Amino acid sequence: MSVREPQPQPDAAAPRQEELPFAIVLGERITELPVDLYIPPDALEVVLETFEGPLDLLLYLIRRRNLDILLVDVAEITRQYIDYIAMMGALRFELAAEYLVMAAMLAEIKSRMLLPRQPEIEDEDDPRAELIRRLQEYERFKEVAVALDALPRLERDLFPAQLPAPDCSAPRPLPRVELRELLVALAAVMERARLQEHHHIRFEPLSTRARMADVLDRLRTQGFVPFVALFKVEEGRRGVVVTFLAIMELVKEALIEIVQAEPYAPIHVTARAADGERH
Amino acid sequence: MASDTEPLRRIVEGALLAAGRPLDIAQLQGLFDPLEQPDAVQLRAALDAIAADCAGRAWELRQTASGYRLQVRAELAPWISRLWEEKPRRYGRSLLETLALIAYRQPVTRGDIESVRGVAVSSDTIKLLLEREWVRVVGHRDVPGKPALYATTRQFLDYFNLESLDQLPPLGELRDLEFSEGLELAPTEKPTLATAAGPELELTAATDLPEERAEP
Amino acid sequence: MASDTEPLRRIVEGALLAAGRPLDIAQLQGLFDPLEQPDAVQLRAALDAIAADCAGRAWELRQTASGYRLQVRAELAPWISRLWEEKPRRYGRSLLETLALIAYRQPVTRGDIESVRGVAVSSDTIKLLLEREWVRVVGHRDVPGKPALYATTRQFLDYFNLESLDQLPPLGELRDLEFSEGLELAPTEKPTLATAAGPELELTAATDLPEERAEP
Repeated sequence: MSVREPQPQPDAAAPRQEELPFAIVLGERITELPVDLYIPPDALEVVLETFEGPLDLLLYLIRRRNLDILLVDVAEITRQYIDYIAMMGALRFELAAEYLVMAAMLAEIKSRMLLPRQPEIEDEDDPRAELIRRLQEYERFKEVAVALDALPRLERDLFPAQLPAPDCSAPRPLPRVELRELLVALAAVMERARLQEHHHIRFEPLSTRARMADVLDRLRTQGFVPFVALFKVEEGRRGVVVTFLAIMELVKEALIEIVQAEPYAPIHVTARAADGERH
Repeated sequence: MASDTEPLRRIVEGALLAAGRPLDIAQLQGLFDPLEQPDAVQLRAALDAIAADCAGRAWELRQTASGYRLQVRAELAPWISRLWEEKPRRYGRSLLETLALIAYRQPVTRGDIESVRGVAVSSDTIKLLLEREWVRVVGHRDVPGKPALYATTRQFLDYFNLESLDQLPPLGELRDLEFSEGLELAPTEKPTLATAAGPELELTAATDLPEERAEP
Repeated sequence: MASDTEPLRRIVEGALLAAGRPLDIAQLQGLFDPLEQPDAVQLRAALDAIAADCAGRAWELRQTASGYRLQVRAELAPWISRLWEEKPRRYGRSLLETLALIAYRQPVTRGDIESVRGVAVSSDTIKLLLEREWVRVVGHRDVPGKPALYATTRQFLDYFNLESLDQLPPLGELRDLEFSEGLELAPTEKPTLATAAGPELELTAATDLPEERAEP
């Protein structure tokens, strides 16, 4: 005869017995409720926690008689279950609602089974069918959960090799930027600026802006440059115009100064902030 | 030939040892310069060589859901686990049953789990499963309250040393209540269950777990 | 003889693989039940066997001040290091806007940029742009504080595969571009894309960016 005990046994080595222990008090399994003895509800809580719910408790009641679920004597199981629940109630132990719902379901099955079945209704459901289906369903998962727990797993059974790696400070790759991202960003900022009414921003052709930067850069390194030296003949007429516009724009933005020592003397160009920068 | 694959094999071995987590073929390819990347066939050959070499050693090469992992064999756990003072965490039945329901029935809602288990699933249980990244929310069922649908993750499979859900232990079969006509009969007069032999026996063998003890 | 030391050797090897840190003789002894502990001589013999076996493998046994440890060989560093290679981050919006304004409005000061963007430009942003050599200082404005004037560089043009700044699209086209991106700004004024010309269309197609990430 085999008895399936509820899984998390507080003490696997404890002697087995046929009767459902009501409680474990100081290591002793109490199988009969002593009439004159007060059992603290805490102890019963231990019992209740042994079960994962009413289905688990029912399975226990069935399995300890080594009965097949399909052959359950519902009347008997119901009696035991209700006794159990009643005991809990008598001890004013607060049961989870699920246990009471199950008690009601069992009582209903029991009463339906007492009714004579009408022969003409062939397909009438066995009143036990739903309960047995649920019990079986729960039991499969209860068993497979145990099997899952038995699988080798990390932390308990398996330890991944984890060796120190050679010193490798990988250079962090620089973020990539696509030109289109840049353009989208600019479009967004321009739109924001446009919405702020008072901002009117002029945008000269890019060739002019670029040339402005080049001229400034040259003044930064050379300080004082003859006006004519800023023009490159080989750039042709268009290049000359761009440079001229750039210089005019720089003057307008007060970034450079055009100086002439005396009339007809050579014209020079210098950065306005050049002094500040140089010392 | 052997000298050809040897450098590749060493690199793969070194990476698996250093990673401490599963690496898949693409990640192994990523160890190389784009122009020197071995193809999947070459990498599998290197992995085969590594696996063959593990025979009888303290470690093994295991393929889990996220890739290949070098790990110390489970049979050495009694010694190896002493390296860490903390005992590995034990998981209670409620968590394991919930996890099993999610694994076998995914995607499921908390309500689905509760209806099988017959009890409420605590929020802590779900939280722990989510925190361990064993399960994740894959959607919401289109019913009032829009309950979350849970499914297991690759990390779950990795943790339990599995490559795919197929490798989970088999779930027992449901039997029909067909012979209910014999309702009135005493259980002793029933045909023995041995008639239902084949699958039933197999099932028993598969679920014959260490925790279950038969009474003499 | 060999069969005698084999189990010990496997346990030690397994422990060293799983520990990833040096283990000394006492710690290795601690893996065993007190009654079964190998002595130091036996352990050293096992360690010698492990060391001898490393020849030609991806790992080696090292004795350090705090004990013995297995480690991946240094010569594999070029490949192994890629395991931890960080994904290139993305630049945030603030950097991209700043760079774009420098490109289109050069030479500009930080103040100029701030007044268009309406928000402060962080020093880090400018520093990053200078470090990547995409912008340079071409002078200083003659106002109190003498703020630096920024312009783009040759490297900037090279990176974006431009011969000159002229090749950047004029601002007018940019506005269409922005709307085509479906950015959050004033979508009601959106001109239809049909007005955009040939090259513009190309640009639009190319601007199917992954979602923009906020700058940290």
